[in-house]
Amino acid sequence: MSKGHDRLKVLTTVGEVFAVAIEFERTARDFYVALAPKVSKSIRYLVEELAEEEQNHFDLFTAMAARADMAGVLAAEIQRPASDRKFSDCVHLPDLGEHPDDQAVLQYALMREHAAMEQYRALADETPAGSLRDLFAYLANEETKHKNELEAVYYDTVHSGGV
Amino acid sequence: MQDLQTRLAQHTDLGEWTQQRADLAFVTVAREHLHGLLRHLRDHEGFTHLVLLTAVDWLEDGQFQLTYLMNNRAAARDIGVRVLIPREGADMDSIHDLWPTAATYQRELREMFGIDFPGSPRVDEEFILEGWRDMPPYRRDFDTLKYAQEEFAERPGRVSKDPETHMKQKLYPDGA
Amino acid sequence: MKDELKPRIVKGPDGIEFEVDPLRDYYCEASPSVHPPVYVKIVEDFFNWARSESLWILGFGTGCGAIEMRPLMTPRFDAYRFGVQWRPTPRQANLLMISGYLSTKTLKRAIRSYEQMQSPKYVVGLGSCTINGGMYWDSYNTIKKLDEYLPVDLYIVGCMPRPEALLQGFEDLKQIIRAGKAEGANQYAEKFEWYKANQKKVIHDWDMPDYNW
Amino acid sequence: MPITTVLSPFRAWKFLFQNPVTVRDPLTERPGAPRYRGFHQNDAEKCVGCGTCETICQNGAIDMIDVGLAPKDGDSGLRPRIDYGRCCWCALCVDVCMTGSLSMSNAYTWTDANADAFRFTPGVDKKPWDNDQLGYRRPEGHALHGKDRVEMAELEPEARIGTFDEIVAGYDVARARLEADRCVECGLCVATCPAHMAIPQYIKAVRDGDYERGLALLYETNPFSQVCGRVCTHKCETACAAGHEGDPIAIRWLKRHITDQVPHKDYVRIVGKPKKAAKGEAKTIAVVGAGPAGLTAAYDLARQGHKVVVYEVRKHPGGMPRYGIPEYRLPYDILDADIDVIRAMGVEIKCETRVGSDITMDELKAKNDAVILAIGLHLGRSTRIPGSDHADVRKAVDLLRQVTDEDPVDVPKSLVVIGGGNVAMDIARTMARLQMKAYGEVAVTVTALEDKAHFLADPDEIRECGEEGIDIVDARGPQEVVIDADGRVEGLRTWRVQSIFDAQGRFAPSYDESDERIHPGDMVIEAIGQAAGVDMLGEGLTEALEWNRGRIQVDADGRTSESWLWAIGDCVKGPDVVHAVADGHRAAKSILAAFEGKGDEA
Amino acid sequence: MVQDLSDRSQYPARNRDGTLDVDLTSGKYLKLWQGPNHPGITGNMSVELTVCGDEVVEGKTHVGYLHRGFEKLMERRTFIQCFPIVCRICVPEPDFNEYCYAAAVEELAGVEIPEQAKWIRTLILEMGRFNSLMMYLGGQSGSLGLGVIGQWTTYVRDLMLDRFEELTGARIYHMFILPGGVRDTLPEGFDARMEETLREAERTMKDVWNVMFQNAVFRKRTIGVGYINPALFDDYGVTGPTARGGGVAKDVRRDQPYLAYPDLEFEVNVARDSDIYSRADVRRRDALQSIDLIRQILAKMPRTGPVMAKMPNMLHWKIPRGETYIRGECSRGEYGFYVVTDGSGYPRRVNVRGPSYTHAMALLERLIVNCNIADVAALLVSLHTYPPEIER
Repeated sequence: MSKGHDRLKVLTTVGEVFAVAIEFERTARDFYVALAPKVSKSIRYLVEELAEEEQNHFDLFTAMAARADMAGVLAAEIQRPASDRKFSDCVHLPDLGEHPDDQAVLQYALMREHAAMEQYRALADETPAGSLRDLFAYLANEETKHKNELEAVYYDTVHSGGV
Repeated sequence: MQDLQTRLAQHTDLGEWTQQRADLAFVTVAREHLHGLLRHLRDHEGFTHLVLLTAVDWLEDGQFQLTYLMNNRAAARDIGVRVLIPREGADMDSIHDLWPTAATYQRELREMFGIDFPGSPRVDEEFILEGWRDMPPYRRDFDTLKYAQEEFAERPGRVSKDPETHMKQKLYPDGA
Repeated sequence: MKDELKPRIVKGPDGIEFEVDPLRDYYCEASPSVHPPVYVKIVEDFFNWARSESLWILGFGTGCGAIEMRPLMTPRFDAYRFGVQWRPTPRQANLLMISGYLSTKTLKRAIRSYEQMQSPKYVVGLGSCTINGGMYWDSYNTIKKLDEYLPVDLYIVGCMPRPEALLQGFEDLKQIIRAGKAEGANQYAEKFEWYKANQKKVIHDWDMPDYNW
Repeated sequence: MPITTVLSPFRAWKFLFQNPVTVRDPLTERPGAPRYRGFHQNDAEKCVGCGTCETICQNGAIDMIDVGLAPKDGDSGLRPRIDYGRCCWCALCVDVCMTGSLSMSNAYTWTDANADAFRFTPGVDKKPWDNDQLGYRRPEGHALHGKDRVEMAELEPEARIGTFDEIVAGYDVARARLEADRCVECGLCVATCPAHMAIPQYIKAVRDGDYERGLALLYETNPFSQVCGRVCTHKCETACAAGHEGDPIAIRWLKRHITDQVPHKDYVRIVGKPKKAAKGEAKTIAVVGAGPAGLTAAYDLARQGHKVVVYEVRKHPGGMPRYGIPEYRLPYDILDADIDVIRAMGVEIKCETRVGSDITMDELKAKNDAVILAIGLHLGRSTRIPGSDHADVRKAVDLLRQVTDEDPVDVPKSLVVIGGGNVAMDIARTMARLQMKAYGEVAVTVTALEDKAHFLADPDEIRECGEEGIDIVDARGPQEVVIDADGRVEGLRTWRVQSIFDAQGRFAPSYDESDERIHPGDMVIEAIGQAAGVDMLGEGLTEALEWNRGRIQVDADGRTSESWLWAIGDCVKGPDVVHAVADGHRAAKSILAAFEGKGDEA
Repeated sequence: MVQDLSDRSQYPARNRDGTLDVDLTSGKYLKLWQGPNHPGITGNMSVELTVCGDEVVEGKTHVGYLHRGFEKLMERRTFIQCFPIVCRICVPEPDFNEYCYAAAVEELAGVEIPEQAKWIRTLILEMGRFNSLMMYLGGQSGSLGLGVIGQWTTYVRDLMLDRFEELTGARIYHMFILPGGVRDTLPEGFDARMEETLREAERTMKDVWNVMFQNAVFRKRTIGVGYINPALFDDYGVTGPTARGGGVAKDVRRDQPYLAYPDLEFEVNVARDSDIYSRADVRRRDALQSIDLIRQILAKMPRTGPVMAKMPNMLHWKIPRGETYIRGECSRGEYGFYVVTDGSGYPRRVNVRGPSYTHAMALLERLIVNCNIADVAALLVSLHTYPPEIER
């Protein structure tokens, strides 16, 4: 397949990207909020923290999309990155079972953050230098930080190493 | 010094014999044999040099050990003669007739241990101490630190902390 | 009290008998008195300068520190060039160096020597032992704080202090004297009772008058 | 007299023509020799305030004083102050200094009219000679106490690999005395020991050969002395002052030595009988979990005359020391001996009783004046990498338990362990022994995320693994359990770990995907960590309790938000035997205080 | 030429209690205190003289002015804590205490010290002997008004103290010989500087010979004065140069060799007249011998290997029950430590046997009778006494 053909298939707009992102964070937040009462109180703090974090991101993205100076940018067409599929999949919620344990919750959260991070990084890479690229880079960075936080929690919880 | 031990045993009732070095032995004798043994050692065995005369306080046993150390220069050997005497009312026969210099040692023992040597010249004169009123200071039951603290003023203002206790106070005062 | 110190009738070579009370007759009993500074300050300053430049030490080796005095008396360190010299008798000396620990027996002699010295006179404590007992802190026979018994103008630390440290001490003492702060002898007179009480507490056979001048 | 004797003295006149030998400026021209023992210097940073200088000073010239430094592990915060009204400049304090912080400058001049001026804290009070380069430093190799640890006899690798016999022999009396002799009794270790054991005192008992006194001292603070004597994490040894310029004292081995020297039959006599509680004063306490924490609390409470029942789900009491620590490190009879003493105090242990099903927490609450939760960390964590749900992917804790209970284990010909902690080493070495017995050869690979420099396991464990033919591959991140076409485990696929810590120093491995390896093995064992099984609490209690990041929230004494319930040990503090013991003491103390203060309300 | 003058027959009779029958009120006798604060006394001690005219009829030595109670203090110090304190027992030659004490506890504890330490100990002892003898020569000549010798010998002694300082880290109390060995090895360049010091010392010794020993006044006042009958040596425990001045070749270094002395070549210095001059001359030759021995030691000593034996923790070092006596030949005679241990961490008893103890007490009191007042100081110095070792 030629590169040109690929490119035609994968074009999307910034507005679309943003919409998916906001949806991504919203569903995640709702998912965690709904999950919280279901998990044991002993690990509820994890779910609550995650919900809060997602809420923050949701707020951030919403605020950005609403800014007047974003209007032009949102309409711009960009390449759809290879990671898009994975990212979009994340919007669909998994079934963690009736009483998921901390590790399951963390693994799911990690997977989501990883997908988001890759998505934005790919977008940034594909976009020519400019304010739009900076925006994606910023988002990618946000998600990376979040993922790193989660990883630390994950290793702390799971890989304690034993006596 | 095996030979010496054998010879002396024929002459005197010897107590415990301790061979400390090839050239140094200690032997315990009863106080009544001491004078004769020392004279014999001096006159017949060549132990002409009285190296020292001193006492050891075995407070726990209620005894003083007197040690008479003698040297035979020609044979390059020493013998220490030990005599155990009761601490209570301690006294001992003087040997200043054998060695005039022993009088000095006996004066010191009189003063520092409270062991009397009747007949020894100037044995009751003050020797080292002056105006001493307490018990003889070389006795084990004399506590020099306590005496010093009561008698002499120390410079105040000293405090010291024990590391273990200090850490306990600071880090886990209730012991847990 | 020793026999020779007891009052007695003595027959002189001329055959005349007379009574002798050694403690009264052989000593002067007058207590020490405070010497006020001279009326004019400049004169007092001059006196102090003169005093500071002629430190005459009583050659009384009271303890081990005395051994470091000898290098000072000899050419290598030559303390004489700094106005310091040693005198055999208290009458000619104005500086008493307490060279380390003082046994109570020596303390008695040191007090006598000090009291026989001419005012203004100074005391320097040599080594740790004079400060807080030094390594004989638990000894039954040495004093721990020299300043309880004699007024000390300066301490030189060390065990024992080197000749160089002693020279430094002399220089510092000179400064103190020049500044008019070497008031040990006056202090001794002022707090005479206190000093005597301390002295008598540790010298059990006190068989001399209170002041041995 | 010959005339020459009159003339001869005149030869002295030649000195008239010689240069004088006088030192021109003695105050500045003559610094002390390079070795001169002048005034003290102390590197206050390096000093740990152990007070050994004070101990050796025959002049009582040194005080350990508080200079405002906060005490911390291995540093009392005190610093030596020297009284120059006492010092004799013998430099024994410099010779004995445990860290080498104390030294002497070559300065020697200090005069003052004030006798009180001659006290100072070197390194804290500024002095002109603080930075002098010359002066007495302890000569190389000159030491007043032994620097090197006394070796302990242990089984050779060939002899130990085929059996579960204990590896280390323990010190014999002569060696123990030699090792105990090195201790300077500073006591810095006591604060670091979670149980605050009387370490200097029991080491002294070893020196004196008074083992009964030693044992009594041990039991004052630790009823698991035999266990701790073998498997304690010995943090005390990192605080040991001797470790600064030599090997720290083998505190753990000396503790073990005491317990080895006293016949077990004498233990109860030495420890003494428990108190009899006054009539009506005796309370009943339930302890969940017969591990070190729970049993320690039970021991303390029983010694005060209270009735304690311990509920244990397994066949035997002991908790992790029995089910987690292999026999070659901690023989079962040793553990049993410790537990026997605890039983002798009147503690009742009900084994094979599962709280939550056989008896509920509510029932315990109702029947007892206080309940202690000491459930440990018995759930093995899984990596949950692809393939990890295969039947031949096992968790280390489960497998160790199986071995302890002598349940049959299918020993694979080769296996891979995931994990770099002591549990990983334990399971690797346990399986290696079983392999040796079954096949006569060892084929165990341990893969760990950490590189060798950051290994969690004890260096001794790593060394001994190597000796026993276990292959440790460091810095490998597990990615997948490889399963062959027949559905059998084939091995473990790993990536190389590039770095294990992120910029903030947190644990967050990053991988080099290009460096991929497959470690062959018929079985994969996960030994990456453990969790507490808190299901037994029941939903109601779980909701009622306050939690803190996945663990039950407790106060300093282990009391939970429910006033009748204490939670102690690994399940709240993380894994460590001696911490568990310390926790047990604290909880017992807190419970006793609660009984005193509030009567039945607790 | 010489005769025993210590014949009491023509002097006052003794009372029944042994005291001299002297009536001080008669005007015939006078009591004179020489010391403690007196230029004619060695250190802080005193001699109570009863004189008739300018002749002494009785002399009593008084000591205790320097008593610190070492033997008591050591009983409450651990074995290592005794190490700094022992040297203070004798100020001018402190190292002998360190050696005797260390050797005694080493013997009782069964410690063998390394070879190099043995040699360094020997070196230090010889340096100390030299220093002590320098003090003696200055004192002996000074006691007769010949002050210049002291000026010279104090200077060479000081040069030797510089060597002490660079080797041991201190001038007077070296605290270098501790149980188990010595603290450190020789510093770099020590040999060359020592050689320089020794050359200076030899030059001074020549001057001392010319100005002191070849001096008519000195000879006149010392030859035939202060005679000790060699027959009395054993009665009064006379050792060292004092005995050797009377023809008895008593020298522990030869009689019962210790440390590195078996490997060193030296002749025991002896003189025959047993008067002040003979004793001074023996000591002068001893000083020269020390110079030679120091050279020999530096040439022969091993420079490698440890200087400390492997020791247990000094903080709680216990020594099994036992007793021993260690002697050595110090500049004044036989110096020894009698140490008794009882299995604890503290010495049970330490008794220091210093030569001054016998020389300055009983012997002096015997010799001083009949002596001219002016010769008392010379006689006393010629016995080479250091009071601190008498009373400790």
